[in-house]
Amino acid sequence: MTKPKIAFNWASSCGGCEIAIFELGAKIIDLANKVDIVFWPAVMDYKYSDLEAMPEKGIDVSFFNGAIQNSENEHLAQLLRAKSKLLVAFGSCAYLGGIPSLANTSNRDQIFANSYIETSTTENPEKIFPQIKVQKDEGELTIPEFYNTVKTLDQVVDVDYYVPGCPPVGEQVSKVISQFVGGELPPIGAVLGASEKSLCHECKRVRTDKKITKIVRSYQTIPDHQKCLLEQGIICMGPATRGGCGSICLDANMPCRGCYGPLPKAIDQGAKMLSALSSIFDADSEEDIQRLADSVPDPLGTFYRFGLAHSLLRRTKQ
Amino acid sequence: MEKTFEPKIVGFLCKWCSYAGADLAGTSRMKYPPNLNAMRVNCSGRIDPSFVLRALASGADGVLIAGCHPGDCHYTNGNVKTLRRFRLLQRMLDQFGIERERVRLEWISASEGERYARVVRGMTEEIRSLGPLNWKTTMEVAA
Amino acid sequence: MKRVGLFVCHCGLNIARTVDIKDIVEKTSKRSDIVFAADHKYLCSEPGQALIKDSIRQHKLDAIVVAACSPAMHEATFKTIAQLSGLNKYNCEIANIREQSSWVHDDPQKATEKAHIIVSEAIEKVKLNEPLQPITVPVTRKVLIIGGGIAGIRASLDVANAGYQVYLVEKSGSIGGRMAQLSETFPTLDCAICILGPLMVEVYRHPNIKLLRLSQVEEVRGYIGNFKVKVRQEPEYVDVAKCNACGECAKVCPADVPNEFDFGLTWRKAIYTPFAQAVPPAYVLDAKNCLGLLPQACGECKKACDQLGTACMNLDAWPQTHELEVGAIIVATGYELYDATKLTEYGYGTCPDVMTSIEFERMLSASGPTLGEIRRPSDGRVPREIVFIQCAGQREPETALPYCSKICCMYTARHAMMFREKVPEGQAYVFYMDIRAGGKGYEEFVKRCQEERGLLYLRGRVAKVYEENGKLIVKGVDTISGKRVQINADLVVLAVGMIPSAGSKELASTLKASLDANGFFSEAHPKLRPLESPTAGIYLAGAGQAPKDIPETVAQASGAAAKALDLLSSPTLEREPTVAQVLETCSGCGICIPLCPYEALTLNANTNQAEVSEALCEGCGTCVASCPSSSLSLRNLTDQQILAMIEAIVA
Amino acid sequence: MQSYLYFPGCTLRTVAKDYDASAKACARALGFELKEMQGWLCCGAVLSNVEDNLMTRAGPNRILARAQQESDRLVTLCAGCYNVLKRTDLRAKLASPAQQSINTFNEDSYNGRVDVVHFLEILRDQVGFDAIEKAVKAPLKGVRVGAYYGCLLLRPFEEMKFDDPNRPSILENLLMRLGCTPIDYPARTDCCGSYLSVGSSENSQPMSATIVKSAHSCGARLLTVGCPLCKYNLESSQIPRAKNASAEKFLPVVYFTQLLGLALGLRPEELELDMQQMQAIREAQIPTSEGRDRH
Repeated sequence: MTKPKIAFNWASSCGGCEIAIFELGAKIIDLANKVDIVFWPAVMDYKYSDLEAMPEKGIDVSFFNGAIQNSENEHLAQLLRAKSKLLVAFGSCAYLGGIPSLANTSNRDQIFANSYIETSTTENPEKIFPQIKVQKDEGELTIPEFYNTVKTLDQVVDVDYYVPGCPPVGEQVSKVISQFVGGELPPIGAVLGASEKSLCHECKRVRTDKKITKIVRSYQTIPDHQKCLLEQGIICMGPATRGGCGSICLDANMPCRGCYGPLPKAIDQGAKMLSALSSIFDADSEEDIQRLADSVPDPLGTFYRFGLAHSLLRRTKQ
Repeated sequence: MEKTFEPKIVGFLCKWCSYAGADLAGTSRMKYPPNLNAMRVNCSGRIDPSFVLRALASGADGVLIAGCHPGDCHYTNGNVKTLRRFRLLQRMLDQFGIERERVRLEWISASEGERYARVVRGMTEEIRSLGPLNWKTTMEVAA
Repeated sequence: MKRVGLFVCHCGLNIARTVDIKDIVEKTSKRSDIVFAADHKYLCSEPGQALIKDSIRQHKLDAIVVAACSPAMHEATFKTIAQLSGLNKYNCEIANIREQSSWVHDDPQKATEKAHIIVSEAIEKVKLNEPLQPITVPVTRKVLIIGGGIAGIRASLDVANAGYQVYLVEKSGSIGGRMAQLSETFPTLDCAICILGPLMVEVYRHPNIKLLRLSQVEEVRGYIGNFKVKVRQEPEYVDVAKCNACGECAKVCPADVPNEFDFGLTWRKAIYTPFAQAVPPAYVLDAKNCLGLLPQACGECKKACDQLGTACMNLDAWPQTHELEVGAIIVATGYELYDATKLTEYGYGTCPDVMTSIEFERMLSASGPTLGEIRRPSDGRVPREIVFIQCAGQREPETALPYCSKICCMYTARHAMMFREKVPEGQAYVFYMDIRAGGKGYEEFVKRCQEERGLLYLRGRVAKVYEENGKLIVKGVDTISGKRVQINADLVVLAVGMIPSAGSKELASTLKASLDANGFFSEAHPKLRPLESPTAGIYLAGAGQAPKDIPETVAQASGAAAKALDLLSSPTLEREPTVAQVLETCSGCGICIPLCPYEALTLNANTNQAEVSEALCEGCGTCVASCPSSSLSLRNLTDQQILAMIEAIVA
Repeated sequence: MQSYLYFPGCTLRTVAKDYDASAKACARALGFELKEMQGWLCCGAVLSNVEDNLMTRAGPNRILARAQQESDRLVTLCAGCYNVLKRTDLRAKLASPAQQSINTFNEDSYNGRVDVVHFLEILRDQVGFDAIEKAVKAPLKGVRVGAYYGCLLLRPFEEMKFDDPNRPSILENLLMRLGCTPIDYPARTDCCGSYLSVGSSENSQPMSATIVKSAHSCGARLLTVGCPLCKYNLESSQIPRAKNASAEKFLPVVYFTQLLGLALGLRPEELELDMQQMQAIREAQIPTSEGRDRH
């Protein structure tokens, strides 16, 4: 029998998701035996032409990580969609927009101005910006077009499964992959490699009374290892975030940042966390409430750190 | 002669006070613009910020949350929780670039029909002068 | 997929005038999710209800939307019809296209557009409603009555006579309230205390009534049928059971205090009996004005009491808190009078001979400061010219009270008449806006006073009252002759308005009962439910709800009692099942736990999930909105339903 | 120098020049200036507050719309203008449909951003009566003056919120600081007849007459006002008696700003006080035991 054909691709992301696959460690050998990896630019030299050459639906499953921030990302997404039976949004960037989608609080011009002019280390007197096309004697050179708004994978093509995490944790990755290799698959659209309950379910910290009298940032204190961080005034996205990661950040005494994304029934991860957090403000008077609300640093960035592109509003108004 | 922009406003009214207040405005035949459509909820405390974002994302130009005056909540202090959420939500909406006039929290009691009418009038006018929000296109400015 | 039917009401022309009913029916019936749509002139009428019944059967509907007036009006009616037609009543939704469309918009097209949205909101909601059965809870068959005036007294006796336990909570040292202060009552001129006294005694002797004087409601928890009430009782320095009201204690008391029962026109001691007929018939020690209890400064009263052997006094008494469990609460907190010093134009507070009607009432009373004689507070002379100013600070929305206190026309007539009786050579002028004498024998009474006693009624308001060499100059206008008039009077009596008694606001928030714009307790419905507060299980009696006279108060008190008895008549009652529920995805983060005002949410240590007590949950949904994992849901107002309605609005 | 935006109004340009001049003089003496606003026009007098005719309200709205370009506070002297402008501002604050249509009619719309105050309020709240007392150079010892407020300063109370309409005290408080002996008299809050004096003076005359009589019988020898119309009525009601001028029967009327000016040591001509008035003010003094100066 023929081995299932698998592809990995890397769009707008940090590469962490690629590393996550290597977290399989030795397992990657038997993976290699079980499957036939037909495309993996981060690891081996493939040409897009190879991919274009493949038959429609020739690939059994493609794991796509990274958000869609430029025309190349989008082109690859469409290409892989066409060539794959199953397309998996792998990691928080592909699934939720991830850190790159924080660019949606800005726009192309601001970002370019920042990276090609304003940064103190930049020396660019002629104010040269990347051009999509340039005519040179050798011919026309093109580079992908940079988008104003970062999108999730499923905002540009249909996606069959989602794997959250920034990056997805090792054992979840191997679970997921084995699900595809002769394993049972849930109905299309499911989120794989994560729990249906919030992180609090697997968090070992003790919960007593949910009341917030003061917002504390993790660098301002050494939190009590035993107690719920939220109850210590540290904004922990755990309650509004899928579990499955094994609460590794919390074990490191750091609050959850929400990379595993919204819970199955939640309408909007950020809004949900905002609601939960503010509801337990220990304040009743106008002034006290205002004071506590004002003390929450950068609400948008805090509540949508990994999910702005996937959120209800997706980006800020220009 | 180009047609004036008619704001679409979603209203969440507490059924114990503001919704009754709106009814009173009706019973006393007060007139106000039809731009706000009300939804009857048990308590302003039922309002999840997600609802506000959803309304704006799906095309509303404004959202009104109306509850009982502080201290008068039928459920003791549901409205206080509403206020807590609203204050933080306001800050986040600022970051999203959504004008404060578009999302309002008002205390309207069952006996304040006139106030309800005034709030709807005021909000409609303010938002009309702000112009449409149409968030759908905002989200689509891809390239 | 539910089979939904729509019924649109014309409400005569109330809706049909502005909303295009035909258009609603036609467009809506084209919807894929609507099986049947019809309209009727009056859906609440018998034929209208029949139409709904038949169509439900005929078209096998399993959910209906009724587009009509506000749910506050007929939701119950239509839900009942739905139920009678075999639907679960939660499969019926009301679209309020009258109060919130046809009545508030003139432009038919816009009103119709809005009505369309309102209707589709309701359709979206009903599609996702789940059939529910009411939750039944036990009823504590006891009643708490707040206020020992005539209203509280009447209500207590009615409930107690029906065989149920009553707790009667009275703020002051004696029951009796305002009525005990009145000399006579209109229109029959009965002596007020003579008809009130027997009832007060009956309350005191009644086996089913526990009377708590010097007490105030401090905390109310729970819900209809199951209230848990904390009542704080000020220290009972005098043992009510032992005291025989001999009065020896008062004889030796060195502290003199203005007597509030006579509005400071007389004096009392720091240990005193509020008035001769006080119930309980025991003395009261007014700790504020006592020379000192902690540490004891004087103690003469106790010495006197002990010498007599009555030994009913304990100067080391402490306040007590009574924890009561009751099924129903009747609020009979009564009224006070508007502060006349705010009416600067009338000179009350600066001119001693300008007094309020209730002060005058005390002066008329045989047991009052002047033993029934009418005298000027300034110099004790018998006034010759007396001016009564009606509507003093009333019916003045901008500056004072916007409303009419209803009883002033009557008692002013009585006052003027009694003045003429006691001072035959005197002259009484009454400034009035109009005479409001609606009531059995009222009009006749006023006429009699005017004609037989030759009272001078001047229609118009008084501009100002000021003192000029010993006389009160009353400047006003007689709108009938169209002339400005000036009267040099000896005494001026202001008919000031009734206001809710002090503490109503605090009590209202303790009870979670709402107040109206004027601070009176608001009723569930001005016409159809005047005896109930909007908060279930709390009933209203007397002037605490609105100004009214004694007959009305007594009637309302008996009515409220009947309402309470109706509730107590069965050992259980049904509660709305639209409560919060915890979904399996709950991870026990605990955010919701502190948010519930009813302690209906608890964290189950074993399952590590939250739990809702359906008996306690009032269904406000605050916890649902705050649940970060959306693992709480409010029955029949779920997130999905609200989102669907939002889409219906912005679509 | 601290300066306040100032709305004079028509009357202060015609019959009440003395009010305008004396106020400005006092302001300078107290270390601030009244800066006349650009392009002011008639406030429309009491007509402007009628509910049923929006046209009459366009004017005052236009004034405030212009004022808001210059300042967020506007000082008035004429009680009439004060009343009209203050209430116009209040109406503008409640975004009523009426206001909408006025705004669409006027070139600049006005939504109630200007705080309309009376000169007296500046004296009390900004300068402060204590400071004024310190600044007094020539105290008006024992001048028996009856303050007359008139209706427009005080009523409707719920809108003007200027002083207690039945027991006003701001003028008396000021006069006391100037050394005067304010006289309390029953009619001090009666109506002077207002515009009735234009059409049917037979009705307004007796009204003002009672005020003058009441003040006189309580010992006032001088009346002071803050409203040109009141001044006119109170004076004209006395004209018959003024003719056969038996001086002590005649109660002259001056603006409070003129008394203030004198106390601050300003010269009568700066305050546009004529001989007759100065004479009256001197005569209004309670004769001291050793009698008045003989030279």
